[in-house]
Amino acid sequence: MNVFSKVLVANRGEIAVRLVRALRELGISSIAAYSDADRGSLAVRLADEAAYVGPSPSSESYLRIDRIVDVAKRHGAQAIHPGYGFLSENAEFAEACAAAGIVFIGPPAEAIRKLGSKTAARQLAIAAGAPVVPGTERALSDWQEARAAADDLGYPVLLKAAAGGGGKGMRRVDRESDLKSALRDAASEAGRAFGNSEVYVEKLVEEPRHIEIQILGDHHGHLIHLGERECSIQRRHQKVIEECPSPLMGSHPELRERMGQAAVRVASAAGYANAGTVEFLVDRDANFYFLEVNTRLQVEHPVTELVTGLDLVEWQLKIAARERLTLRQSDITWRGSAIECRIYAEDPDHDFLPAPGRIVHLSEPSGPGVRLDSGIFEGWDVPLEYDPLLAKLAAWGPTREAAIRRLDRALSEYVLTGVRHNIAFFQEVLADAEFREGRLSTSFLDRFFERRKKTEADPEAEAAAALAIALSSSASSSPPAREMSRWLDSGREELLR
Amino acid sequence: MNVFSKVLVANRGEIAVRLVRALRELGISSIAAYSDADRGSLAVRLADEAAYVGPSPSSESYLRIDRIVDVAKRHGAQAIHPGYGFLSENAEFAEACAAAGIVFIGPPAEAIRKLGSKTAARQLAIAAGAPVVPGTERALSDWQEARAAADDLGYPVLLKAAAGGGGKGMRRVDRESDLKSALRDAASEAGRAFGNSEVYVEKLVEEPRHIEIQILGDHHGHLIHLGERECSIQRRHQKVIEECPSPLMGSHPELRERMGQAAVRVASAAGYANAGTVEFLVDRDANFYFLEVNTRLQVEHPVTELVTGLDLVEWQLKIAARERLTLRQSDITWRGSAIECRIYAEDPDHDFLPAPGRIVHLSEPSGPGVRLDSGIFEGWDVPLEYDPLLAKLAAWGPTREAAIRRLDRALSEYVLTGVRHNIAFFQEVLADAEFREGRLSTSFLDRFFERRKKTEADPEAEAAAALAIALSSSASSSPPAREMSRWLDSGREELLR
Amino acid sequence: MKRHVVVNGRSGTIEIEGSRLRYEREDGVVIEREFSLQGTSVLLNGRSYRVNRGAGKEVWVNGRLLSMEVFDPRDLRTGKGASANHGRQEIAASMPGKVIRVLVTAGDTVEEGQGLVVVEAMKMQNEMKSPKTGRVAEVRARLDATVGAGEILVIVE
Amino acid sequence: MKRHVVVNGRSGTIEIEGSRLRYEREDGVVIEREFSLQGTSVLLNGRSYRVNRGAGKEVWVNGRLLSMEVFDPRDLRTGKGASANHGRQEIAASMPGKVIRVLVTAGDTVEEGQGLVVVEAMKMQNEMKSPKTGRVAEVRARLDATVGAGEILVIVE
Repeated sequence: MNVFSKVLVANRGEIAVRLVRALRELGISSIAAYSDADRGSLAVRLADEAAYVGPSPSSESYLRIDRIVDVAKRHGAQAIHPGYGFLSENAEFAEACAAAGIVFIGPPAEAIRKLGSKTAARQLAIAAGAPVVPGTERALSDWQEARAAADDLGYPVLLKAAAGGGGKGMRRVDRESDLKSALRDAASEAGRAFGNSEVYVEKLVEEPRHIEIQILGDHHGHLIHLGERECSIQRRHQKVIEECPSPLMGSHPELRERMGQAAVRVASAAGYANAGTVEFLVDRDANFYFLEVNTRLQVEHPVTELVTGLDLVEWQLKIAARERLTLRQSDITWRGSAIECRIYAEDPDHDFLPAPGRIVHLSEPSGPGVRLDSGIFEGWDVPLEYDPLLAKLAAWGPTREAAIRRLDRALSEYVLTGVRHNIAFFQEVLADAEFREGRLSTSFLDRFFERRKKTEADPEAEAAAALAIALSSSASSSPPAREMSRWLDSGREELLR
Repeated sequence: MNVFSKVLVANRGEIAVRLVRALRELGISSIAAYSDADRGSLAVRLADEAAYVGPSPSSESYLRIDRIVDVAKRHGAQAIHPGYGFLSENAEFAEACAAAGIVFIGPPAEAIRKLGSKTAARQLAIAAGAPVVPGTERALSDWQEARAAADDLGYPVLLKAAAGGGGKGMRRVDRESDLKSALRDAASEAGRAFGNSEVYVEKLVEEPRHIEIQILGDHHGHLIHLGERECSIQRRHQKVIEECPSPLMGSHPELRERMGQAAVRVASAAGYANAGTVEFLVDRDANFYFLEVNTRLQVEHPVTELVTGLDLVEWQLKIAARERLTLRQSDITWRGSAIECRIYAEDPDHDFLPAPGRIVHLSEPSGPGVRLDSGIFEGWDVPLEYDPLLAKLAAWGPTREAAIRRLDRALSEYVLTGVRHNIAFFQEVLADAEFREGRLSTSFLDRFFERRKKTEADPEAEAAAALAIALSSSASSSPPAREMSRWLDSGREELLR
Repeated sequence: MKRHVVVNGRSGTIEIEGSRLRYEREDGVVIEREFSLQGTSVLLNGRSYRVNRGAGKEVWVNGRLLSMEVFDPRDLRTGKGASANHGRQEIAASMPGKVIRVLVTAGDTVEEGQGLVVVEAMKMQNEMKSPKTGRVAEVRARLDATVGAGEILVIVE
Repeated sequence: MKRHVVVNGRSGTIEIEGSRLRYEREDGVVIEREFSLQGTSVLLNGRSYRVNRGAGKEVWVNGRLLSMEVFDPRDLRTGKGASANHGRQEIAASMPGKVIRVLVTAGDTVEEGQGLVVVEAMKMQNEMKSPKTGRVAEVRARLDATVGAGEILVIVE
């Protein structure tokens, strides 16, 4: 297959590596776009060609439509893959590609536009017959209207800013007596944040699961779904662990097909083509509600690939080249279970603060059932300009339990020093009883932190470390005085007697 | 599952790492046996415990039944996994384990004995109704008998030493006029080599494929097969590339089941349990002939795991713990295609001479569909005492073509310097048209070397290398004079003018 | 050979003689083992540990992070005493990043909790706050400079 | 900056000026490119090459092995002339390994093809043979010693 002969990868990090690999496997020349900070990146090393697109800040490089299109033309690329983030959901970029005679590997610009606005997407979902969280369609005019709506929905409800985002102007209301003041607070916060104090009310979904459906469609009107991913393990609305199938499917085997059909209806209504993801909230009774559509390849796509055996990037390329999606819905099968964790340069012991820096030592896990999508190598300086994602580690097993055990094994092999990271944190989560039982929700991590026990220091491990360091550093540096404890001081006095 | 709480891994290299990983995934403590040369090995690093078994030569360590059993007892191991090679097919070792109250993870000692002798195994196969290469059952008494037998079989035939092995006393005979002298030569060579000049005659299978069947059985009389592996790409009778399914299955879809049933019959007749492999030759007309049984885990087991989704080592452990094999034959499904190549420390440009030494730089491939079973790391000294296998690189894809492309991509990412290796050689083989078409036989590599073209030096790659070396080594060493060419001399004269 | 060690802020000693080690922690825990060390691989009575250095004082043991310092007791003679800077507070960067705002200048009076410097890394901003009410003695942070974790940005007294 | 290079036995020169390079091979092939080098990553007019050193003269470029030597032409003044040892033949180990048999001693006369030393590695034995009929001038190989590939074992003249 040679759908294209040369493609520009307009992204960085692990996803750029993923794309370069896919292109090589298809015999397509790859060009890695790079900023100053990424001149020596793994994607640049692995690509056939590399093209400079600007200084390190992404606003001057990876987000510059003009520069990206320009290097694509100069290098003779026939198509551009935007990865995720950056320009991947930018309809203007898709149009600029088209204007330059270059194929944008993603959905039509119009579909991106239709689904880009949350409220427009919600209307589209309702029209397509997909369930949405029940609520008022328009802003509330006064508190009587709010009371009537809340009564209809049943408490608890959620007040949300019409122009909102990021939790601003959002209030949970558990009983009618709290409604009045909550409405006042929400409206005033919304007014301050967005210059628009309009508020509407939705039914509150308590401890929801985040479950999303992968869709795939061609430009000839054929669209299918590839099943779900459960992404409920999040911190600061950032997914950190994803899996396929969702553990919920065990007790609700019909849910995949129902959610899948809803996702296909929404995407079809938007004239969607290429790969995309329809996100849903799922409540305790396994009712699902449309949330939004991500009009691009998703970070967590590997778990779907591991379980379905399909290569999503390969299909993205074929579809972008106007090939027909030859898979029917009945061709899609799910084998076993896959689970992925996102390795970030961040400090789990200090509120997950980011931790850029140089990779001092790296030894990556491999072996049976392990898939690693990594963007780093030993000696690489993890730049401070970008997202802290270093790699995605995924494991496949015949059962969820087997996949978890395998992922845990792979984590135990991972040696990564020089920057702080969340590898050991994931091992704690995987060992958690609620996690093992599949009792997941988007508030899982909050509760996990409440019950998390500080792991006891293992004196034998300390002894092993002290031994290695003592014998490897005969030329040990003088101790920084202020870090010495009284105990050490007294020890010193003894020595000096 | 906790079939055992602690298991000794009585092997080294990549297979020891494979076993340590499996044990960790099952929550079983692992003990890595090590010789002097392997004190710092990857298996020792990854295992929970490590046990010294003797000096570097394997006759003083990995082959010492007494020492292996002794450390197993002292470390409290309940079972021993022998891997492949070393003591894995040693019935005495299996008995010594039993005598010490330790479970040998493999077939019953009696099954090992029955199948260990090639001629006994052949008799057993005939009795079980498995096809063997047609030939005389006993040694020939004279040349008239040989002529009659060869007439019956039809030329070409193969004369083989009854006590034989390693090609000694073996002669191909294409016509009757050559038979007499060939018989004399074979008998005299066999006499010199084995002290036994008995020779028998077999039909010659021309350009055979080597196809083997993976079997799995429990100690309760249940035995199934997991399909085939094609291992025709060999040099010096050593497999280097293996795949599942065999490309032959495309045109002969019934062959897997017929070979599988034959393999199960032979193994059942021997009272087999645990994992094993029944090897066959397959001729041009897709007739298959029993060759021998390998009564252990096979080097190339990963391709079967990738395609069936089963974990053979996990099943070995469960079966050794007397659990029932809960898989029925109808549960086994084959998805997609997997292909593996064996990364050896050897020099493909110098007759594949072994190349021990220190790994200077290592960057291993990963990403979608790639499985790496590696026993090395940067800085590791590949010992000169053992087999040159460094790692096994396997790729899975929905089709054979996709798996090949992916394996080629993974090979292109592999950075391994310090020792010579066959990585680039595999890329040449994978690019070969006959290989791509699946036209395989055990003489494939001989023919490949005949048509192999020396790849032309790429001057741009040379320029890139010269640039990097020139700029990285400002303190360049003085040139060894005798390696300078006349051209360089004349260039120097110019410079000195 | 004897060394003082500080592990995760807790002091101790390690004594190494031949192939035996003795590790004693200030809380009284004592570990005595036969050891073998090769590269990053440590065996203690046959149990296997992988020890890898990270940046600064960081050491990773089987994937777990320790803060570890090892001192030759003879070097301690030259060490400065543990002179506490009474009342003087050093405010350090809590993560590596770029200084994107400096909110005070030397001589300013600041209240407890008042923002001093904002550091940004990986799209996240982190405001360093004054731990006390007092006077800014020194501002070391410079705008647009890249700083490491623990690097002192401001001193308040 | 100008350097002489020998790539797979073929001589050439590389000239580096600013971000441009010119590589000329003795067979007349000339490469002129804009380059960028960072770590092991080389870009030539945007094309990407990974260059990693191996042991000795070995250099791996995008997974392909080259033998590469780079000399500063100024160093050549001090170089010994390419003095050929007429008739003197050095027999070197063709693979790293252990010397398991030494079949000759100094002063022996040997025939072309006669075995001199046997080296073993990884279960394979390799017999080094005399390339000519002559006299053994020197035996450097010692029994049980570990030798590297290319290490001289015997000299025949």
